[in-house]
Amino acid sequence: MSGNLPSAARIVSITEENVRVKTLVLNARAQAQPGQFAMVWLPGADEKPFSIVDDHPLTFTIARVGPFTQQVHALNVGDRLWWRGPFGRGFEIVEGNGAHLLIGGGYGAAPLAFLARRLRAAGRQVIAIIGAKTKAELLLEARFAAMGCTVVVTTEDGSAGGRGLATDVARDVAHRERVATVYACGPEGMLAAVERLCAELHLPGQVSREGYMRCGLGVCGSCHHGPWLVCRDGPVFTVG
Amino acid sequence: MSGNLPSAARIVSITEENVRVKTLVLNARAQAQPGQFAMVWLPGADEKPFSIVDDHPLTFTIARVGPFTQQVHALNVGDRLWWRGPFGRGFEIVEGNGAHLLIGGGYGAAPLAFLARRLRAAGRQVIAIIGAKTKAELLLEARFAAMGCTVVVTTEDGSAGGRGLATDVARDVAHRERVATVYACGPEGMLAAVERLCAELHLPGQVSREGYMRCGLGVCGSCHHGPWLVCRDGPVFTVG
Amino acid sequence: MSLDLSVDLCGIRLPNPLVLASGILGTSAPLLERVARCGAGAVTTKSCGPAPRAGHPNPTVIDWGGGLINAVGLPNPGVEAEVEIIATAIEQLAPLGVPLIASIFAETVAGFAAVAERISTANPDLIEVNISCPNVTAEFGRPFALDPASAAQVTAAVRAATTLPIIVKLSPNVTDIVAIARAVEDAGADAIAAINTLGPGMVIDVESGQPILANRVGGVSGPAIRPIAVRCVYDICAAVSVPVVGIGGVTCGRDAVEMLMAGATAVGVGSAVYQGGPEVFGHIRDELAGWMQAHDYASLSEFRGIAHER
Amino acid sequence: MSLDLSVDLCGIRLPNPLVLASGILGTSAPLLERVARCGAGAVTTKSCGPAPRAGHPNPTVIDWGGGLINAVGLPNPGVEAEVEIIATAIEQLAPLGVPLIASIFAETVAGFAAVAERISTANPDLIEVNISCPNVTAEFGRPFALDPASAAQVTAAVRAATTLPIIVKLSPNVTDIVAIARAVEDAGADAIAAINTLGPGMVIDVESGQPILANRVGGVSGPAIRPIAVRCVYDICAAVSVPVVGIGGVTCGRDAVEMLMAGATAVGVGSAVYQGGPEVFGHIRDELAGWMQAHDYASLSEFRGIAHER
Ligand SMILES: Cc1cc2nc3c(=O)[nH]c(=O)nc-3n(C[C@H](O)[C@H](O)[C@H](O)COP(=O)(O)OP(=O)(O)OC[C@H]3O[C@@H](n4cnc5c(N)ncnc54)[C@H](O)[C@@H]3O)c2cc1C
Ligand SMILES: Cc1cc2nc3c(=O)[nH]c(=O)nc-3n(C[C@H](O)[C@H](O)[C@H](O)COP(=O)(O)OP(=O)(O)OC[C@H]3O[C@@H](n4cnc5c(N)ncnc54)[C@H](O)[C@@H]3O)c2cc1C
Ligand SMILES: Cc1cc2nc3c(=O)[nH]c(=O)nc-3n(C[C@H](O)[C@H](O)[C@H](O)COP(=O)(O)O)c2cc1C
Ligand SMILES: Cc1cc2nc3c(=O)[nH]c(=O)nc-3n(C[C@H](O)[C@H](O)[C@H](O)COP(=O)(O)O)c2cc1C
Ligand code: FES
Ligand code: FES
Repeated sequence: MSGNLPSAARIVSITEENVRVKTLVLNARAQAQPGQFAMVWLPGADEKPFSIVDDHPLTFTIARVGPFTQQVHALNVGDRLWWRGPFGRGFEIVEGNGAHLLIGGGYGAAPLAFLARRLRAAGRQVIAIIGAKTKAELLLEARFAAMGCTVVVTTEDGSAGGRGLATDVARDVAHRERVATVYACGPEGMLAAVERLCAELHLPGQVSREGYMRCGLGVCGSCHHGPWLVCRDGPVFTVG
Repeated sequence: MSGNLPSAARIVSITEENVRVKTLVLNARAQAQPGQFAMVWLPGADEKPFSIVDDHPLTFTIARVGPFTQQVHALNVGDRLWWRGPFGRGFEIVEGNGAHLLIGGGYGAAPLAFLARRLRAAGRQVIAIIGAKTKAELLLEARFAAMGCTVVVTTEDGSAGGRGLATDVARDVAHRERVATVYACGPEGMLAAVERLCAELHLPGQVSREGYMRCGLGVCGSCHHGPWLVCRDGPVFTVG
Repeated sequence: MSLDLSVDLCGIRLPNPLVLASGILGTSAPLLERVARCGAGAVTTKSCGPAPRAGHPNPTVIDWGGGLINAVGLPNPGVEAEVEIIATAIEQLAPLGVPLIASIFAETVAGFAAVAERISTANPDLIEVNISCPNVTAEFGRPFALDPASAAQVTAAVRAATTLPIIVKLSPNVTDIVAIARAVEDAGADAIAAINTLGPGMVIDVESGQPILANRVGGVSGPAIRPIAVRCVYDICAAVSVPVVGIGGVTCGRDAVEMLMAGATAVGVGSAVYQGGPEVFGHIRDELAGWMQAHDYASLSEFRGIAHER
Repeated sequence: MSLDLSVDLCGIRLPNPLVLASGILGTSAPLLERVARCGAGAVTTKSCGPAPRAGHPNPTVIDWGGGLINAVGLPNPGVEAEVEIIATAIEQLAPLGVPLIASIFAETVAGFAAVAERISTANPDLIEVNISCPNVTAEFGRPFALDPASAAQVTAAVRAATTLPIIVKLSPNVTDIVAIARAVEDAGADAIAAINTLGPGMVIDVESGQPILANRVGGVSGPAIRPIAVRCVYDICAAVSVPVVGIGGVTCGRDAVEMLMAGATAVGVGSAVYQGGPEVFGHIRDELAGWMQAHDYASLSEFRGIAHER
């Protein structure tokens, strides 16, 4: 009868990743796969889904986009936040020859950084394509580089790296290098492009989708995507 | 959330032990210590406590004394009865030199037969004193003998064995032989005599008490004996 | 031995007695189809009201240990959009032979009638009238299901608004559920569903000192409520002659058997989807079939209601 | 830091807030003393009526998985014998500083007054008036606690029959528990206890097709009812000004904290004795103390009722 109530954890460090994004490290541990998420709660405010970007210690990378993330950004080291999870299905590390191609759009880079760490620990070659609208919104490039990933940066306005979409860069990479699997996380439009790319190049792919989360438990149906529940059958889905 | 509901079991054999007592073997198993009991249920009738006299297969030895035991005695092989348990604290097999002295009065011989089997399996010397009012009510003497116990029979009317109380026989035995521990099960008067005997001879003893059982779970308080609950702290209590 | 799990619910044939309960996975046609393919004998849509509703803020659903507690707050796209969803779902369910139950709610008696009328145009197999959600309150600020007179009023209004069979869903949170059951039967309910969530309940986070649900209180469901649900179904079945859909805490074949023995015609399954996923319907159905086989039962009617015999 | 777990309940000092709930282990003076030695802050006797009662036949109590379900049927030795038990118990409890609450019931309003008067001669610290047991029914065949008017009648009659402080114990099985709480407060209750068992519920043995309890239905207690109990306590505390003894599903320090945060003055513990034995009182007390220490609380009043703040 112990259930899965939110647990309180203290913030032990806060890193400003860019103008809109902070990484919060908590004094808590989870046992999670990259791509899994947690429901993060602030009593009196709201509870929203965030990817687990490290499980030990538990870490979230949170973009300020609205009321809840605003309140999270206002927290200081020593303050508490609450979480329950991990939920859903994460990325599966696939066998196969070649590079593991990671495509991150916006805060999508966050769960991929967790995946990259696991891939690198397993000795895999990782190419990380980090896309954003503009330079100021680029996320975690340095962290991927420090792990020994090949990092390719691209922005829609060309303010950093090449100008263009992450999926176009991915196509170029896939033509140059042998790719084992594509892993992507980012806005729905980008994911659709990744799906087409995987089909076009006959590459296995895994994409992390968003859905509107209420329960996070696979019952309320609010996160449906076709016959699937993003919170339970996803957020990571196989494509290609 | 699985709880401890009564389970149904089929009767696979019935042995008439004497005019009033039957042994029922069920197609069920338990993991029990001698002295532990189960609540035996017949839907529509009642639910009453009985000692587990073997756990593998589950076996009860039941004296016909009133409405419920009457209904149990009317059952045939292939019929079902229900049980939940094992409950309570059983006999503890004590280290120590000498014979293990078992004193059974009435159906009290039943749980002691289970204990004797465990003691003999552990290579201990067992002396079983089986008492009853009269010859027709003697129980399980042959079973104790077959296990290699020394069996002493006594009846109040002298119709079998010596005439007299089991505790008087026990005193004689204890004067003749070195006794490690006394284990007793039977009517309250006999148990009180056993308690006095243990104190007198400075012998460790364990007695299995009766109490009026409702819940069997240690909550309803109906089986209280001083500050103790027979269903939880007993039925076996240490004396001496 | 041939095994027949089918059920006749108000003239509608269910291939087996397991019904997806309202509010669980009933938000889209593809999801409803998936649940049917997983083994449900009927599926119920998420309760739909006259207009779109956003529902309550999060947290809305929590696993507190004995099951779930929820205050989702009836988010739904409104009846106009729901008609589309139901029409698509019916098409996808038809080849599977799995009927669809459309669940409706409203804030007023007239609202119930209007939603019933509109939803009927999509031609669901049955309509379930949810008068028991803590978020649907009568004039005096309480769910219609808490009072025999208001429960009957809603039932009669819906009865007049549609020719489809109607199931009225009751709340256990009343002093006398049998009185409510009798009232809705008299007012024209073709069937009764029982129970909606228990309580409400409250779970407090002891670190913040705050109730966890944003709505502070919520309905309790899952294994913890099963004995209450079974008793409600037993008592209602003894008092009315319309069929009863028994809902509450069913997670396995044994629990389904228990509901049927209490007298239920069909058995709703909701929170069990949390632990078991949509596949839980197939598992419960197979356990039920296995149990029947082991006990030499060929059809549900052979043991339905036997707990009433002495 | 000094830690004060003590509670003032109607002018009576409890060394800690944990109260042995009625019907659990409260059948003899030595048992009551044992529970006090194990760490209870107060002990309640098994409910006692005007005359001896045998109670229902077995099975009477079952562990169904989420807690217990019981229909013990109020076996008790009658008030004359109970007076002896209480007198002995009080003597044994005095050196421990643990007060005794005498629980009473009756079938009529006058019966309640008579038992209260007689039991007062044994001088218990408080009297708990059990109007909520399904076996104690008013004229119209339902427990007094199911109706504000009958609940108030019993309260007023007991109030007039004794000068001791009285706690009235309520049932959760009502449409509006707050209305009942207000009624008994107005009628002179010094405190309210909530909740008695939930339901009733029913658990069916699927092999025989029979309800397991000989009484067929029984009250549900233990972990499964905790969210309902917490909500009842929260709602009652918001509505009345007398202290509330919060009871239902408490098994650990965290649960006790939750009840206190909902506003309870003291916390009843019943079914937890099944898993934890009488020693559970010491364990819960120590967990509560440990939690307070970890959170820098020196007394219960620092966090009592904080779930009401927003
Ligand atoms: C599986 C998953 C993982 C996520 N991981 C991260 C992450 O690692 N970092 C990060 O910054 N963001 C992540 N998000 C998005 C994050 O949940 C939203 O940014 C957050 O909910 C916004 O809340 P708000 O009140 O600040 O903004 P709002 O103004 O309320 O919402 C802004 C946008 O956020 C999204 N959103 C709002 N509420 C929800 C909800 N309950 N469920 C899903 N989406 C919602 C919607 O697209 C909405 O338009 C993730 C979302 C999902 C579904
Ligand atoms: C721990 C324990 C182990 C037991 N083991 C055995 C055993 O192995 N074999 C055996 O034949 N009998 C055993 N008994 C006694 C058995 O429970 C009673 O014989 C039985 O309950 C009688 O029921 P009845 O309806 O036939 O008779 P009744 O006429 O109802 O009662 C006859 C007598 O049985 C006792 N009794 C009745 N109900 C209960 C109850 N609920 N709890 C305790 N005692 C009760 C009372 O002493 C009563 O006077 C045991 C009792 C206890 C407490
Ligand atoms: C998250 C959630 C949402 C629910 N939404 C609805 C609803 O919209 N309409 C309704 O009639 N019942 C709703 N219910 C109640 C269920 O249909 C069902 O009656 C209840 O949960 C008991 O069944 P269970 O124990 O199998 O879950 C909801 C239950 C849950 C858990
Ligand atoms: C076996 C049993 C017997 C009970 N007997 C009584 C009783 O005599 N009088 C009473 O007021 N409450 C009685 N109750 C109710 C408890 O006092 C308590 O209110 C209820 O069990 C909820 O608390 P819990 O979940 O901690 O058990 C009984 C409960 C159980 C389990
Ligand atoms: S968020 Fe509720 S089903 Fe996915
Ligand atoms: S039989 Fe209930 S406490 Fe022992």
